[in-house]
Order: sequence, then structure tokens, then C-alpha cells
Amino acid sequence: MKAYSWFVLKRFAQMIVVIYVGVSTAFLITHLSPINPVDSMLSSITTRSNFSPEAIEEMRAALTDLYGVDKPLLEQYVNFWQRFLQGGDFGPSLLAFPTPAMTLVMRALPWTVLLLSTSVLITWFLGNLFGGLAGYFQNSRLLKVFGVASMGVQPIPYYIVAFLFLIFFGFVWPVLPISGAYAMDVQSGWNIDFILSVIQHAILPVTSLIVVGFGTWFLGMRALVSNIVNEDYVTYAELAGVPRRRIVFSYVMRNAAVPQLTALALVLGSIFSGTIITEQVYNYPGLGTLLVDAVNTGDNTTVLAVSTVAITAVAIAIFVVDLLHPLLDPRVRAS
Amino acid sequence: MTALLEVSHVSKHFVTGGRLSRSHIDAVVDANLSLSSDASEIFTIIGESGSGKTTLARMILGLEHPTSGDIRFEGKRNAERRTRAARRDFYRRVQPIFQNPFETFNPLKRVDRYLHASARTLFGARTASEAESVIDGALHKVGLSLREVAGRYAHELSGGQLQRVAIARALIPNPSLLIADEPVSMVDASLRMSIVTLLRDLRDEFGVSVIYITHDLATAYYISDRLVIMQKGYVVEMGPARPILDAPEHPYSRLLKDSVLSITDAGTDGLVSADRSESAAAWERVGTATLQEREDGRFVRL
Amino acid sequence: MLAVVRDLIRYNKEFTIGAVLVAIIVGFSCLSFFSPVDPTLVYLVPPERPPSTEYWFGTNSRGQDLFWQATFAIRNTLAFGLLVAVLSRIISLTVGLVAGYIGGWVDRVLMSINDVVVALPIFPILVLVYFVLRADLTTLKLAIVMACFGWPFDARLIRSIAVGLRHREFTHHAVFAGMSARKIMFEEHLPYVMPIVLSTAMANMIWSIGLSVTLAVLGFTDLNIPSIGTMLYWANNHSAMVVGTWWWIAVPVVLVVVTFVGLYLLAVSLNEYIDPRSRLRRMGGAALVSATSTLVAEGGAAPVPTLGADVRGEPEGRP
Amino acid sequence: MTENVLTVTSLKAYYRMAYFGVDREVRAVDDVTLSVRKNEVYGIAGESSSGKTTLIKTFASAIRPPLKIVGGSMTYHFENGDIDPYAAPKAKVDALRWSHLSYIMQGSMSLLNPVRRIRRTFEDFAFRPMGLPSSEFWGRVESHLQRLDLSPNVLSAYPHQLSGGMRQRVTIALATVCQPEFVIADEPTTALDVVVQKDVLAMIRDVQRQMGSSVVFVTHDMSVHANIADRIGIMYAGRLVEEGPTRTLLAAPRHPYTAHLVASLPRIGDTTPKVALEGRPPNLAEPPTGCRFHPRCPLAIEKCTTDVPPLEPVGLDHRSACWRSAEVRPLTRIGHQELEVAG
Repeated sequence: MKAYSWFVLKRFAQMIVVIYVGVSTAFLITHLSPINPVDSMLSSITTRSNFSPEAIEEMRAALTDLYGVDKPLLEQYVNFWQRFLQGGDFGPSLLAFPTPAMTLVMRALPWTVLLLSTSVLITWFLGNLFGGLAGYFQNSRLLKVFGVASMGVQPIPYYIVAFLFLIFFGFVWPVLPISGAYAMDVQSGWNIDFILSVIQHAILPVTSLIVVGFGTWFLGMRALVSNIVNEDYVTYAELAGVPRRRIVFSYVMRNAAVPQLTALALVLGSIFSGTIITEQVYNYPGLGTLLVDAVNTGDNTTVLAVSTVAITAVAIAIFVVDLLHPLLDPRVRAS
Repeated sequence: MTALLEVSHVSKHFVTGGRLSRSHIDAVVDANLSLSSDASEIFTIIGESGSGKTTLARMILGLEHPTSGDIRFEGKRNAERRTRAARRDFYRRVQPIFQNPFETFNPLKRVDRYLHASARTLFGARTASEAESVIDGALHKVGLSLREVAGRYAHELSGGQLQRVAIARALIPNPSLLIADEPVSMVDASLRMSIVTLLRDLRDEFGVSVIYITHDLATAYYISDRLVIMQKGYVVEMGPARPILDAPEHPYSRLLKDSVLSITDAGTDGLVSADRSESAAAWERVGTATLQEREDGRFVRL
Repeated sequence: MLAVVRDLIRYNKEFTIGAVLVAIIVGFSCLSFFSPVDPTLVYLVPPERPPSTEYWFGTNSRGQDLFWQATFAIRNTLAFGLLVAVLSRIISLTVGLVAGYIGGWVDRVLMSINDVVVALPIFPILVLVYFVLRADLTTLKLAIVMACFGWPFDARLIRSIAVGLRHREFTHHAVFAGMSARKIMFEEHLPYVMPIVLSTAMANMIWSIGLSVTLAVLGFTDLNIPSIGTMLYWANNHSAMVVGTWWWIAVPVVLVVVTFVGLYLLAVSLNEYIDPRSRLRRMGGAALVSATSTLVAEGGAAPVPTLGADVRGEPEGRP
Repeated sequence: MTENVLTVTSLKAYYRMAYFGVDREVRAVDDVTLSVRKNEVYGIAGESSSGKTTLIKTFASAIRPPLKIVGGSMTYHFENGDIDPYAAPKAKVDALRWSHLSYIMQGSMSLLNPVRRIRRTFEDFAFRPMGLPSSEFWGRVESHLQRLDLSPNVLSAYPHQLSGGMRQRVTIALATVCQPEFVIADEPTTALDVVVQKDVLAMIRDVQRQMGSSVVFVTHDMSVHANIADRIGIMYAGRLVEEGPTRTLLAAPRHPYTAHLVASLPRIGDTTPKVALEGRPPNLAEPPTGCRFHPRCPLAIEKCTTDVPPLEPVGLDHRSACWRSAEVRPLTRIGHQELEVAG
């Protein structure tokens, strides 16, 4: 298993580098702005009445720590990393003062992860399955219809598809809830009503993500399979009269799965962006909605917190997908 | 006697694989050979795949740099040819012939493109008509004419024809050394001999020396003056071609010769898998073995 | 060039549809130059009129004629997409070719940068950039930022082509034939690189327009420049769906969908056409008369690398 | 019961293609009649654009558009009766695969599924045709591997862990494990080095002898045919031009193309000038009229350019398609027979 542990180590190092560079980029961007957020955020807090002085003091400390004009950039950078590594203590949010920004983010993250993981799993499997069949059985009319549909939908951005679904299920055929993650009258916790309500509310966002994601995998897999079909080991299996089902799945699809998994790691970043955009349309309480609300209220700490967590989450997700790679491709395992 | 080409103690060491899973390959180990500029000859390098024969050829052409030892063409090392002019001079003196004719020509471009480029930049033809006459001359040397080739794409010609065009293109600057890496392995057997004999005629009529790289002992026997047999990077036997091929001394050379199939063994039921024991034993000692000279001028690594 | 288009139209349905759609969009956006009205002014026409002979696309709650408004919107969006595509092609082409041709540690460094940038989620970063720059985030700056994040997918693709070309025998042949590096890159290698550059440029346009529309709809750009996104923003702002002015939303959505589908079909068919393999097959088509190219694939000593597999004909697949 | 395993009568297989408005018909196999006997290695020789690969694709009934059978017929004679693969239902033909008819394909390096252990590939290919309970099946497979001196633990390896030569041996074991009556080998050793090639050829010959099955062996390399084939059929431009026992065909060819083909091959120890065959391989979309070799044939006369010479017997078990086959002399000496060299 030595090769596999080397592989994991290499991938882990890659993840750390991505997180470091990504989070540093976020830090640098926040310091591009001419206006200094310290006084703007403080003033908007102090105008609102009756907040405990300690909370205000805590915000002042955090803001001067991160954006203090008097401090050199390097020192702010070090403070920034100290705060990030202490579990992202960027100070209280403006949105829900005095709750810390990171708590808001941690509350929103699971919903994004739920949407992302379900839609990615479904689109990856269904898209590759039907794409593979379309690549192998090139004459089947049904699969050709899938092809045309994918070509029509695939280029349309996440927001537009989500918006169209919203209009359809909001006005034309209002049978699904079109906003929020669960019904108001349901008590959150591991009880049946809550879970059913969550599933019901998730249907629309997940479907919207699936409609956009499916086309990419379908067309990618179809092109890949139409090449693999000409590979020697497939022709040879056909010559040997190996049952068609075995050829399609264990020979064609199994070999196509390896590059498609690498492709998943490559596009995970943009799928994540798509997911949080779609959330916002259905004001699903994930990172997307939180980010937009934070921007609209000028809440520096929460915007920074969401960006850094988003970057870290995507890096970890890519690392997980990379770990699956050797399981699918023995050549990597044994190299 | 100024040496045309001197390869002294050249080794090439490859490191493949990523930072963590390294694998080391000794492609060529302590190769020595030299060609004189007085007499043109066909010097053959024989070896199976992975023997290092192609790596050695690429190093002589300057496409790869040796890890140790050096290669001097007319006294100058490849690394010293910094400027484009110096490299162009080298190209005027040394020309390659590649293995797959269909890969040697860009399938999307017309074939005579390369001929015109050589005529203009290497031969120094100034006008189009001068270039065309030089090209036509070179094509005649290989039994073709510009009329047959002008404006054609690679797939409109046969493998044999394309290889002849490649040789003609190499002859335009009148080089003194051709390096042909398996020039006939992709060409039909019946046409193969016409190209092999062409190489021999180039030596006799135009005084061009050829380094002929092949795994095919039969063609080597037919045209080589001297040859080298390589096993996994090591030169195991070197010297006059026919004596060595008639009676190879090194176990690996004997193994190669025994494995060669010939139409004369029709009906003799001689098809028994070759005995590798002796050659394997010799390979064990290859590290310590040294090249020992024999009376007939050959060297054997024992 | 005309023969190419004629060929494509005759044999490639996708190209025809794509070309027609894109032509409509480009034509429509050119109308903006003849627009009698300045798109940024409001309350020029009676608001909220449904599409009619007088106002073909109807009017919105801000008293603007949606037809002329739409011409400007699609023009600006297309221009933005083109700008980002061109900028990101420059970066991905340079990085890809440099990494591919020079190789060694340069290749490793560039590719590790590539892998890092590809792993960054672009939307939150763009929102962060907007949040920080707010008003002075001009379209040009946004285009540059997007280009800086849009190049990695294609840089790796271009690099793999460059690496492949560097090791091909005809490259060494060209070097020894005395061709200069510049001549080899632009004449020998460009036809192999162009298809990728073109098709990825279109894919990049689709990606950048999609993101710019999303940012605009959320109000995260300069809202008084008319674009598909800002149109939707104002429609949402005036809650067009509730009020019932559905055409205010339908116009930008239809326009952007038509643009994307058209661009996509164009990209797919153009890539297939310029792709050297299919060009060979077309040339092969003409050369099929000399069957040697077909039957060379028959076996014997001279297997034709790409042509053989193609010339055996379109795989009919398995019924 | 004929002692043949395959009879082919005036078979015609053409490529029909349409490319961007260019319709082309390429006559890859044009009226070939031959039969392969039981317990025999029948060599098919021919150079590029000779039609030999298309011919054996039709033998293995593995043709897909644009290749189509346009004339003639073909019949297998297996233990369980005769069958014409192009007339019989597809299911019946598929049932023959690997149990009665197997195939060793060119491109020996990539015939095994790269992401699947060799054991699973053996199971996919051979378990169904063998029809044995699992334990007995694996026993049979392991003994078969031993007989080809391959160690059974090759079964647990992945293809990329084996050398080129080893992968080729495993493919041969795979193609012969069900003891099929008819094995088709398409240039199985072309990609191998000389030393490994000889081992693999010896292995194919031994397996053939042990199983008593028939092997059709296709290669452009005449010296391989000389060592492994009992009978050779020479293909030129889609037609069978000569067929006969290996030794007679090489020592006393009765077709000018064969004579030239044999004479043009260099041999260690022989420095006589080699006469290369001039001219270009034929163009099968517009093949030459009459005998397709006439443009390159030194003995060509008026008749050759108009009438197609039939494949006539010219000696014991020896057929040739040439109007002047009687006047053909070998152009080189093979073995110890004293045969003067033709003018």
C-alpha cells in the first residue's frame, strides 16, 4: 500500500497549498478597498441601540486586528492567519450582531454541503450512465433525445435555470415549496416531520442543479465512450462473444469512470459556485444566501468568513474526490 | 585523420516518475564509437527495444544531452552550438531519417514544404527555380522526381515513396552523415530492400556516411561495414559487420542471431524457443565485464 | 473560407442551427446602434404595456421600451463575454504553450499554479471583489478578474497538445529541415492548437456571460449599464412576476438562452470541423480515390496513425 | 465429413463509404476461394493494401459497416455441424465464439482490460463457453496456463504489471483455454522483439499441436510463415494469387509476385544483390484490370491486362493465378535444392 500512502500524502499537500493560496487571496482582496471597514462597521453598530459594550469592544478588537490602519500589512496577515486557524474567529457579524460570523457560516455550511453532495452524486452517476449508453448505442433514438436536450440545457447558467424553475413552480404549478430549507411549523431535530420537510424543500434546488449538471456529464461521457468503444480491449471482448451487458459496464464504463472522476475534481470549484448561486434563488439557508445578505448589509467579517470557508470546503471536497481515484484506477494504486 | 564523429564514454541516465515514486533507468552506459571523415561507411547500431540504440542516436543528433562523457562532431560538442547559425551548420552536415514515414511529414501540410525549407535555408538557394532544381536533383538521387511529389499530401503517397522523399530532403544540404533510426521497419518488406540498397549507393556514389539503427540483423548484414550490438544500454560486441554476424561471440549476440527467423528454415521445424541461460549469465557480469579486443578487430564485453 | 462554411452547412446540422442563432443575436445587438432612444433614460414610454405592434417587446415598469433596451443589453453582455474570452485565451495560450514547449521545472511550476487556481470557487471570490471595490469595479476590471480565474481549465488542455506536438517526428523533421522555431509554431503547430483555442473561447464566453448575468441579477455590478443581468435585476426589483409584467423577464431570459445554445452549438461543430483528425478524414475523402490510404490500414508494415481508424468509416455503433 | 474446418467460396467483401459527398467502394476482398483444413496452420501473407486483414475479419464474422459481404459464402465445419455465420442467426454465431472459434488480435499490448485483473478477464471470456462448474473451470484454466509455462499467479495481476511478451502469452492462453477448433491470429508477434517473438511463435505452434485445432496465421513477414505455417496463401490487391505447402511455395513459387516477394528478403550470410519489387501497392478503389499484379509484373503480357487469371492447380496441393505460371522460376536459392536462377 506504499504507493497509495504516497499518493494520499501528495494530494494532502496539494490541498494545503490550495487552502493557503486561496485564503491568502481572500485576505489580499479585502485589503484592496480604499475605505477602511473599521469605522464604517463600528458606526453602523453603535447607531443601533442597546448592544452590550463587551460585544462592541470585541468587534473593535477584531476589526483593528484585521484592518487596523496603523498596523503594517504583514502583521495584519499574521493576525488574520492566527484568527483563521483558531476556527475562523473573525469577530462578530454585522448581520446578526453579536453572534460571531463563523457561527453563522457554520450554521449555513451543512445546508450547502447537503445540496452539493446530493446533486453531484446524482448528476455524476446518471449523467455518466446515460452518457455511456449513448456513446455505446449510438443509434438509439431515446439516447439521441437525451443528447439534444443536454446540448440545449448544458450551456444555460445555474441562475437562469433556477429562476425558470422558480417561476414554473412558483406561479404556474405551485406544488413544491419554493423557499427556505424546511417548513416554519416543524421542530428542527432528528424527527420524521423535520426530515420530510427538509427533503420536500430540497427537491426544487436539487432538481435545478441536476438539470444543469446532467448535460455536462452526459456529453463528456458520450464523447469519451465513443472513443473507448474503438479500443482494442473492447473490440476483443466483443469478438469473444462476452455478453453485451458485461462489455458495456465492466469494460467501457469502468474505464471511462477514471477520467470522469478526474474531471469531477477539476469542475468541483465551479459546481460549488453554481450551488450557492442556486441557493440564493430559493433563499435556501446555505452559504449563498448568507453571502448575498452579508454583502447587502456591508458585513465585512461575514463576507470574509464565507469566502474563506468556501475556499477551504472546496479544497477538502477535491481532496476527497482525489482519494477515490486510486480505487477506480489500479495503475495509480500499484505504480 | 580528423574524426568525423567521436562518441567517448557517453552514458545517459533517465529519472522518471514523480518526486515521490522515482525510478532510475540507465538508457546508455559507457558507449564509445568513432567515424573517420576520410572513408564513408555504414555504421550499424543493433539492439532490441529498450537497448538504448535510439537514445544514442538522439544524443548524436543533439536531441538529447548525455549525462556523462561527450560527443564531438568534427571536433565540436553539441552543447557548444549555441547560436542558430552554428546549429544550421550542424544541420548542413548531419541529417536524420525517422522511422515512421507517415509521422515524419505533417499530415495537414504538403510534402514538398520540407524540401523547399531545406533548399532555401540549408542549401542557400535564393530563387524558387534554383530551389526547385536542387530539390529535383536530390529526388533523382532516390529515384523520384519533383513532378511526382509536388503539391501532394503525405497520405497520397505510399510508405516507401514517403521514406524516399525524406531521404532526398536529408540529402539536399549534401550532409556528410545521415542518422537513420529504423528507416525501413515501417515499409513493406518487398520495398524495404530498395531503400536499404539506396543507403548503400549513397555511401558508394556520394560518400555519405550512415549510422543505421535497427533491430533487423538481416538488413544489417546486407549493408553494414561496422556494427555495434547493444544490450540494455551496454555495448556487448563491436567491430567488422560480417565476421561478427557470421560468428557472433558474445552470448547475447548469439541469442539474437539464433532468434532471427529466416525463410530458409521452411520445413526444418527449427522453431524452438531460444535458450536464454548463457545470455542471462553474461548480463549478470555486465557491470564488471570489459571490452576485450580480438584479432579480427572486434571488441567483446566479457 | 466560403467553401468551409458551405461544407459545414451542408453536412453539419449543429453548425447551421448554431450559426443561425448567433447570427440573430449579433444582428439584434447591432440594432442598438440605430436605437432612437438612450437606454439609460427612464419614463420615456407608458410603463407596463404588454408586447404589441407598437412596442414589440412591450414596456417595463420604468417606462422603457424593452425592444431597444434589449438590443443594448445583449450587445453589452456579448461584448463582455468576448472581452473575457479574449483575455483568458491570451493567458491560457501563453501558459499552455510555455509549459508544453519548455517543459521541465517551468512546466511543473505553471501546472501547479494551474491546479491551485482551478480549485478555487470563483463566485464567492468575485462577490468578495465586488464587495471590496463596489462602485469602482468597472466592467473592464471585472473582465480582468474573470479572465484571471477562467484560464486554468484550458491551459492544461493546450499544454497537453503542445507537449504532444513537441515530441512528434515531423517537428524534429522541420527543425532539421532548417525551419525556424517561429515558422514551426505558427505554420506546423497552429492548425493543431487552433481548434482548442476556438472551442474553449466559446465555452469561456458562455461561462463568463453566465457569471456576469448572475452577479448583475444580484445587483453586484454597475447597475445603470444595460445588460441582460441588470434587466433581470430591475425586473426582480419591481417584482415583475407579481405585478404580471412577465415579458420583462421573458425577453432577457429568451435572449440569453438563445445566445448560449447558439454559441455552444457553434463551438461543438467548429471544434469537430477544425479538429485535425476530421480534416484529415475530409482530405482523406478526396484522397479515397487512391485506396492505398484506406487499405494501408489493411495491415502490412505501414499502419497509418490516425487516418486508418477514421477512414474505416463512421462507427455505426451497435444497433 | 470434409476434413476442412472452414470453406470459403468466391467471397467478396467491400468497404462502402460516403464522406462529405464522396461515395467510394473499396474492393478489399474480391472473389477469394480457399479452405482451411483441420489440425493445420494456414498462413495468409500479403503486404499493405492486400486485403488480408479484411479477409480474416470476415472469417471471424466480426464485420461492421462500412465493411459488407457483397458476394460468395463461407461455412464453418465444427463438431456440432456446419454453419454459415452470415446466414445463421446472430445468437447461434455468438454461441460459437471462444468455444469453437477464437481470435488473437493485432496490437497485442492493449487487448486486456487495463482496470481488470487477468482472472476476471478469463472469467468473462471463457466461463460461459466452457460450461463447467467454477472449481473445475479454474482447475482447467490453471493447468492450461501451466502447459504454456505461465505461472497461475499471473491471474491475480493487472495487465500493466506484465511485460509486453508476457501480455501476449496471456492473450494466447486466453484464446486457447476453451480448446477451440479454429483460432485466427492477426499479426500476433509484429510488435514483439525478435527473441520474444520466437518464444511466442513456438508457443502458438505447440498449443496448436496439442489441441489439434486449425490456426489461420496472418502476417506480412514471410520468414514467420516459413517457420510456422504448414500451407501459405499469398494475397495481392484483394485476391488470392498463390496457395501451396510452405516449402514448395518458397523454394519453387509459381507466381511472379511470390517469386519477387521471396527473392527480395535479405538473409544473414547472403550478400547476393536483392531485386526489389518496383512500383506502388495497388489502388483498390480503382484496381488495375485483369491480373491486378500486371503493372508491376516482369512477365506481364497483353492477356494479363485484360483477363483475370483463375486460381488453377499447378502441382500437388499447389494453386496459382497466373497466365504464365509455368514459366515462373524462383529468383533465389532456398535450402539445398539446386534451382537455376530465372532470367
